Amino acid sequence: MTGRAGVAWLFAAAPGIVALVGLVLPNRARRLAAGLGIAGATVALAAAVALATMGGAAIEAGRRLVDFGGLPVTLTVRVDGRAALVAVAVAVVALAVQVYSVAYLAHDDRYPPYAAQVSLFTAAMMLVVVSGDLIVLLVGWEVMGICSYLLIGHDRTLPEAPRAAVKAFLVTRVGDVGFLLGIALLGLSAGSFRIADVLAAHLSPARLTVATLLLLAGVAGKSAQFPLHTWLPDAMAGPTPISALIHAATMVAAGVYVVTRLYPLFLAAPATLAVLGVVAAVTMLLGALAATAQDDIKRVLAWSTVSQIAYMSGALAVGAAPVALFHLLSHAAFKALLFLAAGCVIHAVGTNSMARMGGLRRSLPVTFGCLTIGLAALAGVPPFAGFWSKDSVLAVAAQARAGGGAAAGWVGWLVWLAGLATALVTAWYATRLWLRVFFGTPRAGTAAHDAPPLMRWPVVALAVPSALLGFAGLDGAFARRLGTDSLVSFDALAVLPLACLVAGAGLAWWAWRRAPATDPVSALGRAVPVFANAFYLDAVQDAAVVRPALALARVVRRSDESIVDGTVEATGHGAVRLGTLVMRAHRGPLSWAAGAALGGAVLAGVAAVILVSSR
Amino acid sequence: MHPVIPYVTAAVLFGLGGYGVLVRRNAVLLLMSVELMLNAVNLILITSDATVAAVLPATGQVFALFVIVVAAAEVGVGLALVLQLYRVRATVAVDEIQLSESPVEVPEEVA
Amino acid sequence: MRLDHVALLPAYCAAGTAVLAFLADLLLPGRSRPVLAVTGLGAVATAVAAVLVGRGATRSTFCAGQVGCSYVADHTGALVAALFAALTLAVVGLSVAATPQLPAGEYCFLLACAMTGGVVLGYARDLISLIVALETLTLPLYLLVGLRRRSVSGAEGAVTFFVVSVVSAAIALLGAALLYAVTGAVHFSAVAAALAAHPDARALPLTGAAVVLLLAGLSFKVAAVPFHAWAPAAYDGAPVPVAAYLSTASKLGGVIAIVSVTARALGPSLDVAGPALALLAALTMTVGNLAALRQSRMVRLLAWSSIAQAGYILAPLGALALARGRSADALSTAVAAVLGYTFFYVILEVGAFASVVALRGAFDGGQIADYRGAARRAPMVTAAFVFSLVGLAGLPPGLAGLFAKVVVVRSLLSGGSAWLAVVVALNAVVGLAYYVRVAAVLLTPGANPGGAVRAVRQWPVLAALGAATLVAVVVGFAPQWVLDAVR
Amino acid sequence: MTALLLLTLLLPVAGALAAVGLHRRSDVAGRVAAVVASAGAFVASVALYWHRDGSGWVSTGQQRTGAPIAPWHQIDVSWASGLELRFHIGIDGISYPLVVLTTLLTLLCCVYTLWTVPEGPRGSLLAALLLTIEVGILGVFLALNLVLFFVFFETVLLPMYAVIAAWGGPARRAAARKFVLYTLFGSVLLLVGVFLVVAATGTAELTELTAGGPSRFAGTLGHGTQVAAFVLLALAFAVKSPLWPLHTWLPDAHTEAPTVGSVILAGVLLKMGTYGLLRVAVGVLPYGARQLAPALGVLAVAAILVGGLVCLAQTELKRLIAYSSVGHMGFVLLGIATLTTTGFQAALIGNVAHGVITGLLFFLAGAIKDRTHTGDLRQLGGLRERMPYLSGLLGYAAIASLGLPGLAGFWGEAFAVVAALRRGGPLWTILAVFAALGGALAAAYFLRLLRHVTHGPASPAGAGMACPPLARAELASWAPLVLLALAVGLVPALVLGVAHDPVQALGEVVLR
Amino acid sequence: MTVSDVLMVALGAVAVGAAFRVVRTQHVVRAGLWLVVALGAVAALYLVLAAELVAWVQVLLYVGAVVVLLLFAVMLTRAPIGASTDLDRPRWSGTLIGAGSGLGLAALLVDAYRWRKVAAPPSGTAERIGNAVFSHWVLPFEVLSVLLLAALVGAIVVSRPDGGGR
Repeated sequence: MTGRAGVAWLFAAAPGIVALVGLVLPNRARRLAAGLGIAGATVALAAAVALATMGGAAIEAGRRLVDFGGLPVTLTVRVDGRAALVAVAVAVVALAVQVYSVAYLAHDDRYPPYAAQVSLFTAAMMLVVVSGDLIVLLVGWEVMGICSYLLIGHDRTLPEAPRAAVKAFLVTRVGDVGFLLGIALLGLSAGSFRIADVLAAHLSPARLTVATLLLLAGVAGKSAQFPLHTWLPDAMAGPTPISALIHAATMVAAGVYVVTRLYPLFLAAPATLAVLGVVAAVTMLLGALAATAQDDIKRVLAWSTVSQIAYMSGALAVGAAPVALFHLLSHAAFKALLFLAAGCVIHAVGTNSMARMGGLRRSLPVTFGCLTIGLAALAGVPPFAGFWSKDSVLAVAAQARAGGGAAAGWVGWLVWLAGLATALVTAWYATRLWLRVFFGTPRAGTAAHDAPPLMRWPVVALAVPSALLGFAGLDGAFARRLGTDSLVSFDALAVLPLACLVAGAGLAWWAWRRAPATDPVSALGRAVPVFANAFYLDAVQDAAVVRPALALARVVRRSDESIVDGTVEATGHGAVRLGTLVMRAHRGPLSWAAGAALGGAVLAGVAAVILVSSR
Repeated sequence: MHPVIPYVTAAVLFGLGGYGVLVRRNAVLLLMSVELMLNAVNLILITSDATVAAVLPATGQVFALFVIVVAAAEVGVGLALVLQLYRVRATVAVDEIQLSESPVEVPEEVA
Repeated sequence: MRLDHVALLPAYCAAGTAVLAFLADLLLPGRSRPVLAVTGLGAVATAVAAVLVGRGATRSTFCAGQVGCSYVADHTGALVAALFAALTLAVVGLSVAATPQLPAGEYCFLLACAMTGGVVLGYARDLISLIVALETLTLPLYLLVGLRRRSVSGAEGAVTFFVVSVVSAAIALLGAALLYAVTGAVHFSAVAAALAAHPDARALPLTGAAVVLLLAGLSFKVAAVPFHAWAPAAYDGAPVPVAAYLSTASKLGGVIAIVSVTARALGPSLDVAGPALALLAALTMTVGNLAALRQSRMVRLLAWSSIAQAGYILAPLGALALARGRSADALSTAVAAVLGYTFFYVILEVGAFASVVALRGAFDGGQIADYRGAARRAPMVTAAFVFSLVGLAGLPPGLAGLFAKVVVVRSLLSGGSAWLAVVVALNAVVGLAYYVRVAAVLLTPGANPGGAVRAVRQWPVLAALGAATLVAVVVGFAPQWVLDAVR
Repeated sequence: MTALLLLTLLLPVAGALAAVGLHRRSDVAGRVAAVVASAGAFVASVALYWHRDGSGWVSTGQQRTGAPIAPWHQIDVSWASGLELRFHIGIDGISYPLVVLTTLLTLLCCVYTLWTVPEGPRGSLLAALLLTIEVGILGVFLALNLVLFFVFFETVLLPMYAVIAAWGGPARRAAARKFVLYTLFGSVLLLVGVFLVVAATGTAELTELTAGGPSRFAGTLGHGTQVAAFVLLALAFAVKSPLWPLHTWLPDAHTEAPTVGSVILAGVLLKMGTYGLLRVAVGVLPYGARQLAPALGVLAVAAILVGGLVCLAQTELKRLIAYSSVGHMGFVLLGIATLTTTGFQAALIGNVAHGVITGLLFFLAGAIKDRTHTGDLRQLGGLRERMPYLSGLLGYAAIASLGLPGLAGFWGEAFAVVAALRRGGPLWTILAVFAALGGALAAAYFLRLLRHVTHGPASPAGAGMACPPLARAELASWAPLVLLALAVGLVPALVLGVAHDPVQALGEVVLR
Repeated sequence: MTVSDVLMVALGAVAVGAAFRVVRTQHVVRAGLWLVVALGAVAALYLVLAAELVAWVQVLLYVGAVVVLLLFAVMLTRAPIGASTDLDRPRWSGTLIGAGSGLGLAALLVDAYRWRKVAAPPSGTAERIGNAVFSHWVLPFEVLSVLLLAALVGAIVVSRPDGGGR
């Protein structure tokens, strides 16, 4: 194993080991736990940065872990420019979250397991990032799921937390059924689970389409794409830093990342890309519209994540993986910033509800500044990061409208139109949030003030890339790391997103202006409850999947107990009953015994005679 | 001579003896019926000597002799037992002798 | 005619034991121990004689020229004779608990007479000797069952036993007579030769009936269904040591008679005998096991279980129902399996009855519920009892019983009778249901309402129990000894 | 090294005898003797790894021996030639992990018993019975003679019955009866099946029977016999494993059994069924296996789904875990049913993983029930407030059990699915899909369990109860399982490395 | 039909008729007397079949001893001398089995022997039978002695009145 491969392993190993140590720490070892968590993330960051800056050829090294009847599973590291950059993003966010959490959860009495779980989460994501073997990738993939479960359920004061945690894991797990099957199909076709081997294998188009569609199920689950997006908004029950972690760099990004990892396969399966395009378009609008009507500040951000990830999916659907990754990176930066800043707000006012915020720009100047940068990036205001990446996505979609690329022309149209519409809505809800939280009259009872330094600094640090990362897209070296020559291209159509931005922001401002005390969303009228409940898809899911499954479970249990076990018990009782019958038959006088003997002999004789005669 | 005549006689005797064993309540009468059955066997044995080319001559008659003696011993013992039963129960009605304890008791647990 | 007195030595010893027991009682009136000791010694002598004679070459006597011999002292016969003697010895040991209430002299005399019948039975090679020996084995047992004075259940049991026995004897005799009428022979070898030589005689329905009636009459001794109904009543009415004798030695006699007749005389007519035996075996084990599920008295449960065991014993012969099972090879395998199973069975059964005597005395097996708390009162005896029961169920640690089942199933499958093997197997499950119930009661601690466990402390009883258990353990680990012995 | 083999088997015997012998004089001494003996057996079994022929721990996959059973060490003594019974024991890569698992779990149970004795007769008797069960299980894993295999297979029945009936919960009698009768039903079919094979081939030596595959006994072991014998053996092993719909003894037995009984029962006793299916049924009767594999596969997937669904509606803690065992063993059986080397490997590691994880789960469930005196999920709740470590461990075990990658449970389940897909064809593809869905179901019911027991509000019933912290005995007996679940999850070659060659050879026999 | 056939038919009829009375009569004592008739007729049949010794043993042992024993037993058990109404159990099963066995056996024998004619066997004089017994059948003879002894002792010990010391 080369030295660079060793460094790559460090991405995952450092937080992983820290996590294992942290899990067995006693609850009172709070400082040690925090230190360990930060150290782990720091080491991972250092390694990632080192590898990202070192450049050079892609690394592919590994050894056999185990062999399942000729199907080897290898512990392979496969790091290229993309992986290194994503790893940096993951590490940055993880470090920020670790530092932030120290202050945010200052009064939590179970900090060590929390910090360890965050480290484990980081390690799992890193494993997904660096693994060159699909099975090992799956390990990281699922460990992330369970970490999200643990962390979302961390807050024991929230009654909805356990439910949300279970939901998060289960919904993604359902998608993972497809993911596992897809991996299995690919591995079986290639005779190996190494990504390199899988990519090199020749698969029939049908098989490829099936496999990639199955993978897509898992991706949809992890990346919260329609129809498996329902877990993400509920996951807000977790502590805010966890939301940042999940939304920015780990869980939801993993899905998109894995698609780029296996992108040649997807490119060869246009049907899958078309499905992905439809999913992306639906999710984009769905998420954005749902975000408009939320009152919980974190839920607004959560729905925005759904919508933003759909941009990445859209880019993937039209055949532009580098652009998707570009948006992933910029989204990682600004979404982490948004959540952590929102955490500062929540920390300050003690509630998630925007109805009880307002006018906070004076009391929280730092937070105000940072959140403004974040929202601007989200809405795509030039020159913040989101502007460049989102524009790139729309540009590649516009190019794809002509067809002839990886995807069909209609997919390009669909993604492009949906993207434009979403840009408008995004601008609208970002403006609404900004206005509702920081402007108008204060609605909070207590005097709010800026967060402590440990919380403030990560936010400030994250504001930097949120503001500036977009310019990296202009850099050729950066683009080449992501696998393309240039990420950003301007043409006449680039005006359209800006127009949408202005229109959306203007509409929101106009609505707020009219009645600063009321929520601008009331302008939407009767659509509000529909949006607020995200088109009632939760209820649909509940009625179509959860309830039938539980009903089926009850039926199966009852029939298992009454029919299957009932048969067994009946056999036992039947034997005893037969015994009773036998004994009843023997309840006779002595003559009965003699009669049985004589009668038996007669019968035996008759039988023998028949036997002999029939010979 | 036609051996089928004593054979059929024996068969009917055996059947009557069996009938008696099953129908008679009095133990002594039951014993008498048993004697009829054993006599039927003897009659068959004796007749066989006439119908079959025995490897050892007169085996049937010898067999019959043994059967008679065994039967006598059985009757002696049987009567002794019947008398003992009469002493302890003051009856010789065999259908008052139950084969199973009554009522059949139900063990507590089942499979 | 010259008699081979060496060959007859075991029979002499057995008969001598009877006479000596009687004399001992005359000389030492009122004292039971010496009489029992003399009987025990006689049984030992019989066993030793049987073993010594059996170790030599096969000896025949009472021969009728070319026709065949009535008495053949081969090593199977020696095994049977030794087994009879050993069982008698064990029962004599158990009887120590009974003789205060029973007339020891007559008791031992009758026991020794029965032993004489059994010893001769193993050697007998003609129908007359076989039936006379069988009657000699049986007749003293009616008396032993009814020997207890003022016991209603004893008298009833004796009469029941007697009546069914006499009827069955009549059936067996009828079968034998018809067989003679068809073949003109009573020596086994001559019967087989005659049947083989005359296919037309074999094709006669009368022959089929004769064969079946003979076997039916003999099955009474093993208490096979439907000739079984006497057993629970007789066992329960009899003193427990006598019940032990009935369920072991007497049953052994029936087995030997059936095997002897089937293998030596009916060879050419096995196509009739085989299905009959298969049916008999299947019916017997099923009815016995099902009925045993519903027993509440210990001795009755053991009686029904011994009926079921009779089914297992006869099962290997059921393999003869199929043509594949009727080769000479399969026949000898089946016979060896029957004897092997019987061997394992009698040892375990003696252990079980000895435990009953040790826990409850010689006269009343009592309700099963009465045994609650036995483990505390008499842990070793209880352990031996549980061991025997588990062995009868055919499970480790009762390896003897396990191998017994294995022997049966193996021989059945060698003969191609898989269906009967499955019946045996399923019956083993039913069997375990009641054995385990009894074992659980024995091991259940807790108050014993009537204080019904009256542990017997006489050493011969415990010695008999110990010896039976020891032998069961030893043959459990060395089943090959048994398999070699019965081959 | 054959001495070690014998020692592995005899030390528990000696320990059991010592424990019984000492139980009247000093209960504690008896239990200590049991611990010493089981520790000795564990050490001996681990040491069996060394001084063997063949490859290193992690096989390169290149070298292969011809025979599916190439024991590292063996002892072969005639026992009863009339029954084709030889005392022929040996160990190879397929049995080694199970043997070590058995000795380990027994050791842990004995250690646990050292401090904690359930209500009932003396603890040293319980320890003695555990050791007796260990002998039976080890014998099954070590036996290279079919009849010997059967003898050991039967050995475990009554001791386990006694453990349930004497130390179990309120309905122990009925549960123990059901256990012993149902599983005896299985083993008598095994008896018939074994002798069907023996009668046809004239030998009971597994090495011979599996050696040449179908060719060697082509004349004697006809297709009809193979199918009939396979049905019998498969039924026998299906009862033991247990396979739906022959599983209903398991929930009752687990619910009533004492903690250590449940651990042994789930941890290793069930493995006798799957091991037997792989080694005996499939190995000896490849034709029969091929004929009946689809049926077996369908039932296995049915077990996965039914087990999962019943768990989803289950309200009793130990019953839930028991039904989850049904599901997990379904994966193992599915692996075997695919008749691919991938499936066999999956089954082997699934076996070990299930033993470790479910053993741990039952330990934890027992600890919870001991403290709260209830197993009703609706009355438990808020455990993480009152017993953070216990609930943390329960969470860990549950997560391991639901097949989280990185922990032991994952490999068996995932690769059973892979193996089914590998088998190809519509049936097996559908089975793979349903099995994978069953995996999601496992997540659903385990998270439901956690939501009830650890998360959620503290139940009013348990709130006032004193909850002693974890005892040393508990930690000592759980820690190895916790570590193993992780270690096997991270390095599956711990289990599969040694099994590679024999599985490969077995696969060749089966697929020939 | 020869003379012996006529005799056999006549004696057989007597035997069967008497046996029928034995199992059907309502007088216990009469049953014993009818038994004498039946056994005597069978003994006569033996004579026709040239089994002299057996015939005389039958007369001596059965008619002489057994029947007397049975009548003693009737007296000792205080059976009513006159007709009784409760001597029989419900008789359908007995009829079925008795008729089945008797008629079935008869059918088998008829099937086997038809109307075949055989020569009368040589006379079974005491000398011939004695020879046969003591040349070929010593073993059962000896065993029978044990049997008889056991029966004797057993019958005595069982019938011995109570309070005999033990």
